[in-house]
Amino acid sequence: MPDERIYLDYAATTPVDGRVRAAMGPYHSEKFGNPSSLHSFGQETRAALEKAREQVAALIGALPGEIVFTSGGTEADNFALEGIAFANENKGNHIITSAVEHHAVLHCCEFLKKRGCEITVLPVDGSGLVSPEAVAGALTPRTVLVSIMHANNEIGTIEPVAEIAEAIKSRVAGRESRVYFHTDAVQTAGHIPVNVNDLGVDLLAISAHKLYGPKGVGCLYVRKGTRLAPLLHGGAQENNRRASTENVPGIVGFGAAAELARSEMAEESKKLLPLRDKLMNGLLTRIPDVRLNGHPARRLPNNVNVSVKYIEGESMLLNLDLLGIAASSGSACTSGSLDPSHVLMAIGLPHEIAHGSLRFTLGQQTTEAEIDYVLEKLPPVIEKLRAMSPLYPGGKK
Amino acid sequence: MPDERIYLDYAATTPVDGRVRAAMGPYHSEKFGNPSSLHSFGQETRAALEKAREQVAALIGALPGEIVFTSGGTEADNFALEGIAFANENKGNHIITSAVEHHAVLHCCEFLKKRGCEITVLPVDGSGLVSPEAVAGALTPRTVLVSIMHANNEIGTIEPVAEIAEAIKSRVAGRESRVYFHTDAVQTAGHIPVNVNDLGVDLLAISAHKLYGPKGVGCLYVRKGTRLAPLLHGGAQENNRRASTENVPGIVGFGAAAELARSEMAEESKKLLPLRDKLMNGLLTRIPDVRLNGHPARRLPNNVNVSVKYIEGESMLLNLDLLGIAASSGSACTSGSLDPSHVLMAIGLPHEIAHGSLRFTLGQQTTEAEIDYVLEKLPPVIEKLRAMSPLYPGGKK
Amino acid sequence: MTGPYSAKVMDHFMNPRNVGEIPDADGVGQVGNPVCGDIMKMYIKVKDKIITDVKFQTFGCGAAIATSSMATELIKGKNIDEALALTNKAVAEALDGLPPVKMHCSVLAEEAVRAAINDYLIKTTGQGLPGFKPHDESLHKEVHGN
Amino acid sequence: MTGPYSAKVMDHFMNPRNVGEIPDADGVGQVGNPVCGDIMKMYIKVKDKIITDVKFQTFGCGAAIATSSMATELIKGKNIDEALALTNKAVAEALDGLPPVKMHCSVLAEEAVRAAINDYLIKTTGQGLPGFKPHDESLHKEVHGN
Ligand SMILES: Cc1ncc(COP(=O)(O)O)c(C=O)c1O
Ligand SMILES: Cc1ncc(COP(=O)(O)O)c(C=O)c1O
Repeated sequence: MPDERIYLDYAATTPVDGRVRAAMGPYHSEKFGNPSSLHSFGQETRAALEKAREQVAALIGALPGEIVFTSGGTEADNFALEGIAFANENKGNHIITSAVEHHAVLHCCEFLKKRGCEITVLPVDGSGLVSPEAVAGALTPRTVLVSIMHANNEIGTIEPVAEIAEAIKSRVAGRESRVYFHTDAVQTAGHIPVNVNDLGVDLLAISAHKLYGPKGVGCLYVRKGTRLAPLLHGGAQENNRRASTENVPGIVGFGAAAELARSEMAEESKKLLPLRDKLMNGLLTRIPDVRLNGHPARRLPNNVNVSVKYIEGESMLLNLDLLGIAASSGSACTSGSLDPSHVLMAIGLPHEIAHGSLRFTLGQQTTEAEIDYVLEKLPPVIEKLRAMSPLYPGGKK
Repeated sequence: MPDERIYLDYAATTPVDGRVRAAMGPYHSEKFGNPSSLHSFGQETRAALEKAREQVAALIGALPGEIVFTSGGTEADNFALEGIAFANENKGNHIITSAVEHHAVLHCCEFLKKRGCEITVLPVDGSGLVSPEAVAGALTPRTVLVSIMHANNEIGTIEPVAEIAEAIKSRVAGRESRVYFHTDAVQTAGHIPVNVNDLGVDLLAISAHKLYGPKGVGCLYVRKGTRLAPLLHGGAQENNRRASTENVPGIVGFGAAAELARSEMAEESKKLLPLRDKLMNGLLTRIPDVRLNGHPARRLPNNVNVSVKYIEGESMLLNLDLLGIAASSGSACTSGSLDPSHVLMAIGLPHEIAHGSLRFTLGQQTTEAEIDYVLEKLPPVIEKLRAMSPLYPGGKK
Repeated sequence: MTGPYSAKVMDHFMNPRNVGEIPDADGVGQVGNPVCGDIMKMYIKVKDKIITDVKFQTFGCGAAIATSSMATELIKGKNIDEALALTNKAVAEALDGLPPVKMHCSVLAEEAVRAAINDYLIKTTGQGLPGFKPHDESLHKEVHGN
Repeated sequence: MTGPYSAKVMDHFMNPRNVGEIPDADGVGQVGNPVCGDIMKMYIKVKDKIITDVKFQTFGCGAAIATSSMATELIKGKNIDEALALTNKAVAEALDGLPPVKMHCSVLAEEAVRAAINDYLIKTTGQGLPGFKPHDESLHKEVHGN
């Protein structure tokens, strides 16, 4: 095992960047006032909040006033969906989404369904892509919201969000009431360029801990003029859009992380792409019966997702963990849930193939030596497990 | 002005205790794994989460499994109300609360009212107390939830929560479906003894930043067997009760703060009570036409709330701030809202008296010298402002 | 740190000009009400249509006091028509701006000036400003939305 | 750090006992299915009602492999009645416990043993275990709730 453990699960969460942590430092115990307070303790944290709002807005080409800070990506997604649904009941009750969305979207849709919404869950193709025409075709006069993620967290496929926005726009042209468009950009913001105007979205969710910021903070971008009901009810914070004393250090950290991402994202992509391709091609060529999940080209620069036939994901992960390698799997067995990843099912994988998936997601600290180490250590693990498997034809006499 | 600014707004928020910050330290950049991850990075943060859960549970006499971490007090209150309302629709739709609750409760009740709930808002007496008999009297066969705060954040009045629990219990004895009882303990947890069994509550909200923990984290205590729907929909975190990647450093800090509070709370009360009384009596005796708001005896050990006749709160706060003293007011003018505090109105104050309120809340760093400084500096400020006031009889010729 | 206000607002708040009463005022106007937490009372002395002296008393927040003070400064020595031309925006601008939630204070200051002049006109000519409505709940509703 | 498992589970997972096939097995049982991600196949050799040899093949998670391994250890050398008395709880306990979501793996291991013995009994006596249902969707539903 190398001296250091190898972390290849950046899509699950990232370490807080040292510079981000430094920015947060003073806001725990020294500059600790409640931003709603009139006095100097409150005014200094209010100023810090507003600076962070500008930093986050700048990352996605938004106005600072369009950023509402939340407790993370899940709250941002829930806020977008429930906020639009509850505020626009008089216009309609239909929501369109896709089968590969994060549970923060899909489970919220189930909640809304119980509360009277009609939900259309669009299928995806074998690489995980949503079709813009299918979105347009699903629109009804009662549609109030379309929610399609920017890139998928498991298989890394980047959805044609701008094209979907166009398709919606041309289909509803002339219609009186609006169809809002939300995108979950939790996996893209800070990693690939995200611009709310280029994407043509009205709402967009980000989670700070996916871009070297702190856990427990995120935001929802809300285009000016969007009718959105609050999700958290209480005080007048966030311009009456999100009650609760602001997580000042978290928000300051989010702001700092957004600013760093803006200037360093291109560089990081450039570094990660060849490493990703080395890992991806290495796995596909060195190990028999391995398939790539997700789109080969429209793909996050840090995501490798493969299915290893005849064996199950958790058993690979445990072996890798003992070798000092941290990765992830879409197998039900890792999550405590009992079905394999809905994403892998949605792209048409049979159950046993879905159970055998492995996801490696690369980031700031990833080195070529780490990739080499994985490519060296994984094949024997797979051989060992296959030798145990009743499904493995190589093992049959 | 003294060298250091004087912070007397601990009810708004508290600085993070140095020891809490130290506990959080490693969880930003070193131990940063997602607690849902199977690998060692995830397992080490999962263990930290569970330790914090035990620490928080111990503070309130609960089982660790009864603690659901949230993003703060507001989310905990909203979770309790919406969670009970949505999960128990087949039992009833009636909620009882009081006129002095925090907006996190009252505004959430308004939301639920729009969604078909019936809300009874009970009045309070002149000192802010809710009557247990009134609660019992308001129960109907369709009541599913009673929500009465443990202590009021503005006037410091401690509500008779245990007596209310008793009154509910004896009134609904023999009834088939349950009436759940929620209390907002945001101002009491960590400051006065809070025990969920002594209080007889099923749900209880805490916010870490009110007890020297970090902002952006809190919890809802949920008694075993309580039917509660999730507020945030998504992943399976918090035993399927609250989706979203856990705010690990925040939760670790909350745990550490809870543990410190448990051992130091008695001592802090003992220190603060005489300081509170000195300030309270000093204001009442040194300045004419000042009244105490809230109950004189059933009162938080750190809360002083007075109304200063003939003048308005914000103008006092600004003067105090320039003298280095941070306090708060229930005047509409401080909050950007336009009505004075609903709490001060609920205890029957006329508008102009409500507008003239000042709240000082004491804490860890408060010294007698600070109290003396306030008692020295405030009277001339009041005199100056009264001299400007068209309402001040002393100023009339 | 001075709260949400400009230095000019804070100056006029901490050192308000023209505070007080004019016992033999030629016109007195009071606007606002305790419900919204702002009451302004303005006294003027007028000679040859010129406002020769002006004083105010205000119950209210920092912005209420600062806008009162600034309004008195802006009309002192002006003739009545000039004073009537004073807008709330002009008051706010002279203070280097006000937070949005505090703009209603500048409305009150403008109204206080008009109320004092109206009172003066009634006393001297028997007839007030055409269309002048003394400040009441209707303004309260107008500026506060409800 | 070894994930959510006990040291015993990890030992049986990383160093599973009795892995493989028995080409001339006297009984073979397979339980589980790809939907839930666990398939266990168990082979036994029986002599004079004693299980003289046992081997397994498992597709599944760490707990599935560890419970298979432990089950083989627990029945090896035992007579058939003793092996039939093996409960899933006993397997889990022998492993120093399993996380609650993984208890279904121990159920599968128990079922695999019964399936192999059932197969042996049918082959030798023409009659299987009374009431024995080969593992199918019904067990899947039972252990997974749906
Ligand atoms: C695509 C996507 N959406 C939403 C979320 C939820 O974010 P969070 O866990 O910060 O609430 C995640 C990550 O967990 C994600 O990958
Ligand atoms: C009594 C009470 N309830 C709820 C809250 C809301 O807590 P938070 O701001 O952490 O969401 C507060 C404080 O703001 C409070 O004092």
